[in-house]
Amino acid sequence: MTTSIVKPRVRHPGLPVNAIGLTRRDYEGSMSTLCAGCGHDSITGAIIRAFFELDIPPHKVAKLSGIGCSSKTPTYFLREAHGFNAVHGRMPSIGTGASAARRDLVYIGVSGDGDSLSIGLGQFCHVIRRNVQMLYILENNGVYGLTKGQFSASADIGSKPKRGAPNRQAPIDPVLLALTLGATFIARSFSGDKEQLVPIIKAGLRHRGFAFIDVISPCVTFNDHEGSTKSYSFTRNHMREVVHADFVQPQTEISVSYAPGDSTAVTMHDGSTVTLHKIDNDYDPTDRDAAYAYIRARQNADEVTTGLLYLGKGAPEMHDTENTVDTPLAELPFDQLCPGSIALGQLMDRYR
Amino acid sequence: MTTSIVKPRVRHPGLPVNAIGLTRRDYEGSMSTLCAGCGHDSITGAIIRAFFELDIPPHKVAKLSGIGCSSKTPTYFLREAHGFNAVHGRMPSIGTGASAARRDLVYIGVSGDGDSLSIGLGQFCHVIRRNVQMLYILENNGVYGLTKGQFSASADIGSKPKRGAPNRQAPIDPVLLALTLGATFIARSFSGDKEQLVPIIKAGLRHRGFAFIDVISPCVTFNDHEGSTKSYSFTRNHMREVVHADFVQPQTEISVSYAPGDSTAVTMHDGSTVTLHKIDNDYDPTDRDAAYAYIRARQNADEVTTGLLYLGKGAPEMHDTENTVDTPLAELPFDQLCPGSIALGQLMDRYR
Amino acid sequence: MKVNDFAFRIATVNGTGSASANGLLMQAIFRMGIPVSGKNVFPSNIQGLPTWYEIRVNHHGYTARTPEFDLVVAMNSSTYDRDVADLEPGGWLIYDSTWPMPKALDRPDITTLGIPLAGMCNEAFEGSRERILMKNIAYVGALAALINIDLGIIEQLLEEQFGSKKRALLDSNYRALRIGYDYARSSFDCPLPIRLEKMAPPDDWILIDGNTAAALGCVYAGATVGAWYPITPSTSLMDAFRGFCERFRKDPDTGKNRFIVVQAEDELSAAGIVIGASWAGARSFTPTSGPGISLMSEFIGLAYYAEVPAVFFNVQRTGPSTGMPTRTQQGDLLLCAFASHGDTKHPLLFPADPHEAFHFAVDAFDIAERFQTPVFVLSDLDIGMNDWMVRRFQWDDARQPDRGKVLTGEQLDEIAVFHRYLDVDGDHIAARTLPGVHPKGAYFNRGSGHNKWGAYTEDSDEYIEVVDRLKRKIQSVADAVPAPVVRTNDGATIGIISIGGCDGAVIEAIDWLANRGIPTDYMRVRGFPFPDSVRDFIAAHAIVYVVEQNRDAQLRTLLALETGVAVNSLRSVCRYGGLPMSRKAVVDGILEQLEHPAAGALLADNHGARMEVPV
Amino acid sequence: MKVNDFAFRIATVNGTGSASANGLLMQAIFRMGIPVSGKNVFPSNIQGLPTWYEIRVNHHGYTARTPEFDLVVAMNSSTYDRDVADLEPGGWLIYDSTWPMPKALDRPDITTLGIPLAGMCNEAFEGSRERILMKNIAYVGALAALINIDLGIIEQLLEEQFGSKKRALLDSNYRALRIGYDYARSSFDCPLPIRLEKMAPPDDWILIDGNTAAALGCVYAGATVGAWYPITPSTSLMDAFRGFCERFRKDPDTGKNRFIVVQAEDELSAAGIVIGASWAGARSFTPTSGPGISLMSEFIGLAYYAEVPAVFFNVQRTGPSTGMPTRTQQGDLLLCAFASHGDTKHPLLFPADPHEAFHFAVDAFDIAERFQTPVFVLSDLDIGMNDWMVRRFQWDDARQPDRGKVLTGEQLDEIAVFHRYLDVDGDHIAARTLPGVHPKGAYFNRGSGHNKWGAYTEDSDEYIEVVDRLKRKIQSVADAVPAPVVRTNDGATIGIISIGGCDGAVIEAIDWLANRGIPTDYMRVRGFPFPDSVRDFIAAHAIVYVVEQNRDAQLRTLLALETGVAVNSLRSVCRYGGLPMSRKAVVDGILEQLEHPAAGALLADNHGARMEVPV
Ligand SMILES: Cc1ncc(C[n+]2csc(CCOP(=O)(O)OP(=O)(O)O)c2C)c(N)n1
Ligand SMILES: Cc1ncc(C[n+]2csc(CCOP(=O)(O)OP(=O)(O)O)c2C)c(N)n1
Ligand code: SF4
Ligand code: SF4
Ligand SMILES: [Mg+2]
Ligand SMILES: [Mg+2]
Repeated sequence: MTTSIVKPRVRHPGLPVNAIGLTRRDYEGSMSTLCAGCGHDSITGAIIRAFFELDIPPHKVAKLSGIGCSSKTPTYFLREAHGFNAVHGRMPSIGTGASAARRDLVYIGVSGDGDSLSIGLGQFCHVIRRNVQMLYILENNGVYGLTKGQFSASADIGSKPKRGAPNRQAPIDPVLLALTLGATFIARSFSGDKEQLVPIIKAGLRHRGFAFIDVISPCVTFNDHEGSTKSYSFTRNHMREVVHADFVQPQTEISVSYAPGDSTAVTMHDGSTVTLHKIDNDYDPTDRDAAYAYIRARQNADEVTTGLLYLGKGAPEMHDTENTVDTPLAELPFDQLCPGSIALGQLMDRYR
Repeated sequence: MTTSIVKPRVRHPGLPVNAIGLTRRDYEGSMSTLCAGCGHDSITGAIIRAFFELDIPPHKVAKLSGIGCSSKTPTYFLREAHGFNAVHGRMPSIGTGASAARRDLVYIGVSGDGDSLSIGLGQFCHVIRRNVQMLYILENNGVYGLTKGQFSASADIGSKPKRGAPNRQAPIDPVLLALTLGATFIARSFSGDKEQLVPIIKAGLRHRGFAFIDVISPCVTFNDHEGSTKSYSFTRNHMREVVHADFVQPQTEISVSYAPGDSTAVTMHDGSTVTLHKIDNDYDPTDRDAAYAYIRARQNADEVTTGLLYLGKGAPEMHDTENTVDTPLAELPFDQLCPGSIALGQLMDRYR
Repeated sequence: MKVNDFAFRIATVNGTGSASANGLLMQAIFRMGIPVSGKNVFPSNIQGLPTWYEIRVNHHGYTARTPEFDLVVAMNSSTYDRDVADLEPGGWLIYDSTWPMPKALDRPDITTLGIPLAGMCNEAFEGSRERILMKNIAYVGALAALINIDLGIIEQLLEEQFGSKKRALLDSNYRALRIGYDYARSSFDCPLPIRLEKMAPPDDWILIDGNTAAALGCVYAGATVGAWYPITPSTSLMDAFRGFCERFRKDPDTGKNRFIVVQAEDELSAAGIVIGASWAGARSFTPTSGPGISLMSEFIGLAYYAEVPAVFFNVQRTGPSTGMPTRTQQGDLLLCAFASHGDTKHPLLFPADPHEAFHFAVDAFDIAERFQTPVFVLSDLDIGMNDWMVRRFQWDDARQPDRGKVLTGEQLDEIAVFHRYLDVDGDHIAARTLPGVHPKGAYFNRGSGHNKWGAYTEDSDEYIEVVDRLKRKIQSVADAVPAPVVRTNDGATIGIISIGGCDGAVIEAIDWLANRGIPTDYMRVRGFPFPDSVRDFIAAHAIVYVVEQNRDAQLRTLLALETGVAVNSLRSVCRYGGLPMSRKAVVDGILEQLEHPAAGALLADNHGARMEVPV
Repeated sequence: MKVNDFAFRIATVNGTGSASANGLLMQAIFRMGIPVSGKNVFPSNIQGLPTWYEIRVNHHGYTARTPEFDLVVAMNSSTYDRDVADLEPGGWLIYDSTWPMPKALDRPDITTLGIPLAGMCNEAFEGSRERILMKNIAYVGALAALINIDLGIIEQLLEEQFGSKKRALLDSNYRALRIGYDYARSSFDCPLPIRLEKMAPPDDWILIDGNTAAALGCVYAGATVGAWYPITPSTSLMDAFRGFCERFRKDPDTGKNRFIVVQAEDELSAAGIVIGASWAGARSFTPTSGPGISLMSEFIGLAYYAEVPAVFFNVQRTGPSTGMPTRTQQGDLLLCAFASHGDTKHPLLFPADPHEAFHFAVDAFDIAERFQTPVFVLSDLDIGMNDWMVRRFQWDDARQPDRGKVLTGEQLDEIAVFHRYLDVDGDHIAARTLPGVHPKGAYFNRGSGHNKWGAYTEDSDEYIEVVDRLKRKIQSVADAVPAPVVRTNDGATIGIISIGGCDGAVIEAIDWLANRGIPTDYMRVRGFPFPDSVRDFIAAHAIVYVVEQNRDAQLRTLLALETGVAVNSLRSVCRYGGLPMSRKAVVDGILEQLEHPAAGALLADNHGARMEVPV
C-alpha cells in the first residue's frame, strides 16, 4: 500500500490567499503518518504558515531531510516543492551539493537529534562551518523515535527513559555547538509554542547564510513521560524565552514598537526586518559570547533558554567564499562551460 | 623495503634509570620518518619523557592513532607497547572498544587536525561525551600534512597557504569544542615548548576520564611560512600561557610552592598532584564557562591561550556509567561468562 | 474440513496493541501442541498504518508462509480490498459489524461473519485506550470459539503475563476474551470447519525469535563487549543481549556488570569499537542491517588485512539504500562476502531459524578468533523478528571457546622474538598477542602495508607474501563453517540448493513435488566459503535450482565463483518482494523452468495454504 | 649497442627535489622524439625515504614498465643493495664518488662509474638546500653526456621553466648541468653503448598524466561542481580541475567562478555533495581511491535506487584497508561493480592511459545522466600520477552533453501529471525533473521503498516493479560504454583479455610471443556491463587468459558472471605487488600455464628491458 495519503486539492473560495494568490492549503503536503500528538506535526504546521505568510512560491523551495520520524515531515508540507530524503545523518551534504548547483532556491532542512547529533554530527558541524545558505530545523525529542525510543545524544543527564536507568552522559547542546562553530543565526524554540516559532522560521528563511533552529519537539510515544526532560510538561515549565522575534516583510510598515532599549530591529538581506524584543534585558542576542554564557548559566539553573538567541553579522556564505557566479551553476549554458577545440589545441601545446 | 628503521637497543650504563629501572631509551620507538623539524617529533619527545618520568611500564600502555603524519608518531615511542594505527579519523572508536575490553591499560591516542576535526569530528565529539579513559593528543598544524598541505578545519580565517587564497572559513577550535561537550581535562600547548607540554602530558595520563591536549605542532613543509597562523614564529609570538601546570608524583613531597592565590593544587585519582600556577590571575582553570569566555576573548585579540586550561571534577568515565566490573572484561574466565547448560534449560522453559 | 492445517491473517492498524493479542493467539496454539508459525508484516512507522499478522498451522510441521488464507480478521478498513482479495474461495471473513458492512467486503464465494467488537467493547470498558486494547483481546476470544482454541490455555497465558500484580488489567482481558468468545458461540455454529485440535504436547519445542536466540548465543560464547547503532530489524538483538546479561552477567558480590553495551554514535563507530575490543582480547560483536554494513565497509577491510577477529550480525532487510526496513530479504550476500575495497573475502554463516541463530552465533566467535578475521552471521527480518517454533537449544558444558592462537605471557617469555604475521605452523594462521601481557608481545597493528615480521613495508614481495597467506587462510575456513544439510529423494536427478530462511518453504516444496512424482534432492548451504561437498552436489545433478530471496541471484553467483561451474548452468528461483518465501513461490519457480510433461498441470494445481501428505 | 631501446632507474631520497630533475630527463627525451615512459615509485611519506624513478625508451613505442635496468643512478645509500641487484648483466651503475665506493656496489658483471656529485656541488654552490637540489641537476647533466641526451633541449626546458623571472635559479641549473656533463665527458668515453638518438619530432604526441587528463575531461564535459576529500593517488585530479577552471571558467566580466570545488570533511560528505548537486541539475563528480569508495558505499546505493546521476573517479591504489597508498593496483573492480548493500550494479569505465582518461571522463557524465545512475571511472595510480606519452586529445565542437531525460518547464506545462519512476518510453528510463523549474515537477526523492508513481510504498509488487526496471536499465548500459578494443593475430587460438593500464605490457607480450611463433588475439574491455562482443571473443578462443592487477582475479570474476562461462575456464594472470604491469610478467604468466613445446625455453629467454622486433 502507498502510505503517503494524497490529500484532495480543493480550492476553498473562502480561504485567504497570500500575495502570490495561494492559500495555506497550497503549502501543505500529504497527510502525516506520525503518532497523534507528535511535536513534529506542530512544527510542520509552523513551517506551512511561515512559507504561506512569506509568499514563497513552493516550487522555488527544496526540502531536505535525513532519516527518522522528524525526517519524514518534509512530505507533509509544500507538496509542490522538490524533496530529498537523504540517508541517515547525511542531509547536510545533500544540501551543500544542491545549494552549490542552484543557489537561487530556498533551502529548508529538517532533521532529528539522532540524525544530526549522533550519526550526522560531523556533517552538521561542517555545514555550519561552510555556512551553506539554508534553514536547518532540528526537531529535538531526546530519543530515536523511529527506532522506538533509545536515548539520543541530546538526552539530558538524569532524564528517565520509559524503562531502564536514567541517562548519565552529558548532552550535546546543538545551540552551544552552533555558537562555538560560528553560526550567525541560532534559535531555540518549542513545538508547542507556534507564536514564538513561526516568526523565527520566517526570519531564518530570510537570513543570509546558515540559519539554525533547535526545536524541542516531544515524542509522545517514547519520551513524554514523567521524568523525561524533553516532555511537554517539562519543557513548558522550564523554558524561558529571552528574546521574542517579530518578523516584518520588506513592504510593510514596522507596526510593532517597544520601549527603546528593550528591542532592536535587524534588517535582513532582502530588506525585511526582524525585531528582537528582549524579555530579559540582560540578554544581548547580537553578542555571541554573552549569549553562550547566558545560556550556560540558565542551563545550570535547569532552564531551557528559547528565542532567537543569536543573530550575527552575515559571514560569507559558501558561494561568497568560493566567489561563484550569480547564475545558478546548473543553469549555465554549455558554451560557457566547455572551452572548445581551439582552446584544447592551445592547451595541448603546453604538454609537449 | 621496511621503512620503520629499528634502532639498536643498547643499554648505556651511564643513562639514568627511573623507578622501574628503565632508561629514557626504553621509552623510545623506531626512528622517525617525518620531515626534519616537524613539530610532531618534538611532541613524541615530550611523550617519551612523560612516560619515563611517570615510571609507567611500556607494555601496560596501548598507543592508538588514526591516519596522517601525526598518526604515524606512535611508532616512534614506547617500542614495547601495543599500537593500533586505525583508519582515518576512527581512532576514538578503537580506543573506546579497547578500553571497554581492558580498562587496566594506559591509553594514549595521537591524532591530527584532519584526522580529528574533519573526517573524525563525529567520533572525536562522541568519545568526549562518553568520557572514555584515555589521553588524547591532537597534533594541530592547520593542514593535512600527509596529503601535501590542504587546509584543515583548524585553519584560521586569513591564514595564508603556500600558494592560493587565504582561508575564509571559521576554524573549529577543539578546545572550545571540548569545553562545550563537557570534557574534564582540557589543555592547549605548543610543540616548541616542552617545559609546558611535559607536565601537562603527565597530568593528562593521570586524569580520571578523557583528557584532551591540543598541541600546536607546525608543519615545516607545508604550513610554516610567513602568513600562516600555525607557524613556529606566529605561535611563539601569539601564544599566551595562562596557567602553568606542575606535576608531582604521589610519593614525592610537593616541593614547588607559590604565593597563595596564584596557585591551586589538584590531587589526581592516583594520589599524584597537579599544581596549577596562574600566570594570569583572572584565569580560573576550574570554571568551565569562565575558561570558555576567557579563551574566546583572547582569540578576538589574536592570542592563542595555552596551558592546562580546564581541570574539572571527574565526571563518571565510561565504565562508571556502565557499572562494569573492575577486572578487565577481556580477563574474565569463561565460567563467569557462560551460564551453562542448567541455566539454559531453565531459560528454555520460559519460551514454552 | 481442515483440522490443524490452514492459515489465517489478522489485519489491524499499528500502534493499537494488536501485536500482543496476536502473540497471544500464536502462543496458545503452540501450547496446544500444534505446529504453528506467525509472520508479522508491519510498517516502517510507529502508529496509524496498516499492519498484518499471519498465522499458519500445520500438523505435519509445514509452517512456511503461505500467500493465501482460509480466514481473515479485517480490523482495518483502509485495507479491506486486499484483505478480502487474499482470501481463499470458501474462506471466512471476520469484520467489525459495529458499523454496517461496507461494499468492499462482500464477495460471493466467502462467508462473512460480523462481530460488533467496537460496540461491545465500548459498552464494556471505560476510556478510549482500554477500549482499543480490549477490542484486540475480543477478536482473540472470537477466534477461540471459531477455530477452537483452548480458552483455558489463553486464560493461563494472560495469567502468566499479568499475574497478580496487574489484577485489574487481567480481569479486563478475561472479560474482553469472553465477550468475543460468547458472541461467536451464540451467533455462529462454532467451531468452523477449519479448526484446531490439541496434539501431543511438544516438550522439546520452544517458541522464540532469531534475534533473541542470537543474543543468547553471544552470551554463551562469552562475548563481553557489544557495540551497536539502532537499526531495524536488528535492534531487538542488542536489547535481548542486555536483558540476558542483566540476568546472567552480574557479579554476585558487587552487582557490577560482566559485560558492556556501548550505543555508538553510528555504525562506523560500532565497527571500530568491536575491532578495538577484539584486538584487546574481548569477544565482541555488533548487530546491524544492510546500511550498517555499507558504512562499516572501510573498517571491515582493516580487520581483514590486520587480522583482527570481529563478529557482525547482519539482520537483512529489503532493498538497496533505505529500502523497505520492515520487510525481509537475503540481499547482502555479495556485500558481506567481499566487503571493502581491494582483494578481500569474508566467512559467512547462514542460520535458517532461531535454533541455528543461537548455535551459529556461538560458532561465529570461534571462527572469528581462530582465523583472526571478521565473520558475518547473515540472518534476516523473518528469522530475527518473527517467533519460530524450534527445538530447545542445547549446551555442552564441556565446550570451551576456541580463542585461536593467542600467546600467553609464559609463551612469550620462552620465545626469542615475536613476529605478528609469521606463519610458524604452516596453517596460514600467525599467532597474535594481546596488549598489556608482555613487553615481547608488542607489535603495531596497522591497515597499511606490512610484512610477515609485522613491520611497515612498501616492498612488493613482502606485501604479496602476506596477502597470499591471507587468501589461503580464508579458503581454509571452508572446513570450519557449519557443513551443508542434505536431504535426498530416491531417483532424484534434480538438485535444489538454498539458504537460510528459505528452508521451510523449500522442504515443503520438495515434499509437494515428491508427492506428485517429481523427486528432488536438496542441499542447504550454511557457511561460506563453501566446502567441496557443494561442488560435488552440483556435479551430481543434471539440473540444479538455486532458491533465494534477492533479485540478482547472489547465492548462485557465490556458488558459481566458488565451485567453478558456469553461472548459467544453475537455474535461479528468486523472490524479493520482502515477504518470507512460500512453498508456492518455490514450486512455481521450479515448475516454470522444468521440462516435464506434468509441469503445466501441476502449476495450475499449486495454490492454497493446505499441505496434505498422503499417508 | 642499444640505441633508443633500454631502461634506467634513478634511486634517490624523497623530498630532495629529485622529482623535478627526473621529470626534466623524461621531457628532454620526449622532445627528442623518442618513445619514453617514466614510472615514479615513491613512498607514502613526505621527506627522507627511498624513492625511485624509472625511465624506459623504446623506438618501437613499447614503453610498459620493465623490472630490469641497463643503467642505474644510485644516489641513495640505503637502497644500494637492491639497486645493484636489479641491474642487467653488463649494465652501468652510476654512484656519487664523493665518498669511497661501498662494498655493496661492487658487482663483477657491471661497469661502475663514480661521479663526485656532492663534492662538485658543494664547491660550486652555497647553502645546503641549493647544494642538494643542484646535485640532482648534476646527474641529469652526467646522464646527458652518458646516454646522449640533447643538452640544448634540456637547457631549453630549464629556460621555459624558470624563464627570465628566476634568472639566478636558471643560472645555477645551467651550471649544475654543465658540472655533471663535463665531468662525465672528461672521465668516461661518452656516450655509452646504450644511447639515445633523435627521432622524428612527434607533433601529435603529448606528455601528460591521467589525473590531469581526467580533470580536463570534467571541464570539457561541463562539470561545475567538484567535491572531494584528499586521498593519494587521486588528489592531483582535483588540483588540476581547479587549475583548468581558473583558466577557462572565469566570468570575463565579473571574474567570478563558473565552477565550485568543495573540500568536504570526508568521503561520505563528498558523495552527498555530488549526489545533491546532480539531483539539482549540475554535472558533479568526486575523485577518490579505494578507502573513499568504501566510505561512500551507503550513498552509492541511494543514488542507484533513487536514480540520481553521479560520477566517481576511483584512482586505485594497492591493497585492502590503507594498504600501500603510493603503489598501483586494479583491486576495486568488484567493489565498484556492486557497491552498497542489497541488489545493486553500477557501470564502470576502464581507461588505459591519460588519453582515454580524458575521453572516458567526458563519457562518464553522459552515461550517468542518460541512465540516471552512479558511474565509476576506474583509473589507478600508474595512469593517474605518471606521465604518459599519448596522442593529443581531440574535441568536436559539435558535441553536446547528453543530459538524459530532464523535463523542461514547457514539457511539464503540457503533461497532466508527472510521475518520477514511470517508464513511459519503454527504454527502462523514466524522465526526471529538476527543483525550481515547475510546480508540476515536484517529487520526493528517497532511498526508501517507492513505486513507479514516485510515492512511498511497502507493497511487494510495487517494489518489485521498480527494481526489475532498474535491473534492465543497468543491463542496457552495456551498449553505451566504450566498446572493447580488439587486436588479432593470424592463426591465433589463444585469446587474452585485459583491462586499463595493463594494455602496454599486454601488447608488448603479444608481439613478443608472436615473434616467437605463438600468435594470440587480444581484447581490452573498456566498460562494464560488458557488451555481447566479450562473450563472443571468449567463445571464439580455445584458451583465454585474463590479465589484471589484483590478487583475486576480479576481472575474470566479472567476465564469468556476465558472459556465463565457467570462471575456471578462463586462465588468470594476476600481478598485484603494486608496480605497473610488465611484458615479462604477462609473458611469464601465460607461458607458465601454456601447453606448448617451446614454453619452457621461451620462459628462460624472457627477461631484459629490450624488445627487438625483427624487421
Ligand atoms: C545507516 C542507518 N543506521 C540506522 C538507521 C535506523 N534509524 C532510522 S531513524 C533513526 C534515528 C532517528 O532519530 P532522530 O533523528 O532523533 O529522529 P526521530 O525519529 O526521533 O524524529 C535510526 C537510528 C538508518 N535508517 N540508517
Ligand atoms: C578514508 C581516507 N581518506 C583520505 C585519506 C588520505 N589522508 C591520509 S592522512 C590525511 C590527512 C592528515 O591530516 P592530519 O590528520 O592533520 O595529519 P597531519 O598529516 O597533518 O599530521 C588524509 C586526508 C585516508 N588515508 N583515508
Ligand atoms: S515515535 Fe515519537 S517521534 Fe516518532 S512519530 Fe511517534 S511521537 Fe513522533
Ligand atoms: S609534511 Fe608536515 S606534518 Fe608531515 S612530517 Fe612533514 S612537516 Fe610533519
Ligand atoms: Mg529524535
Ligand atoms: Mg594536520
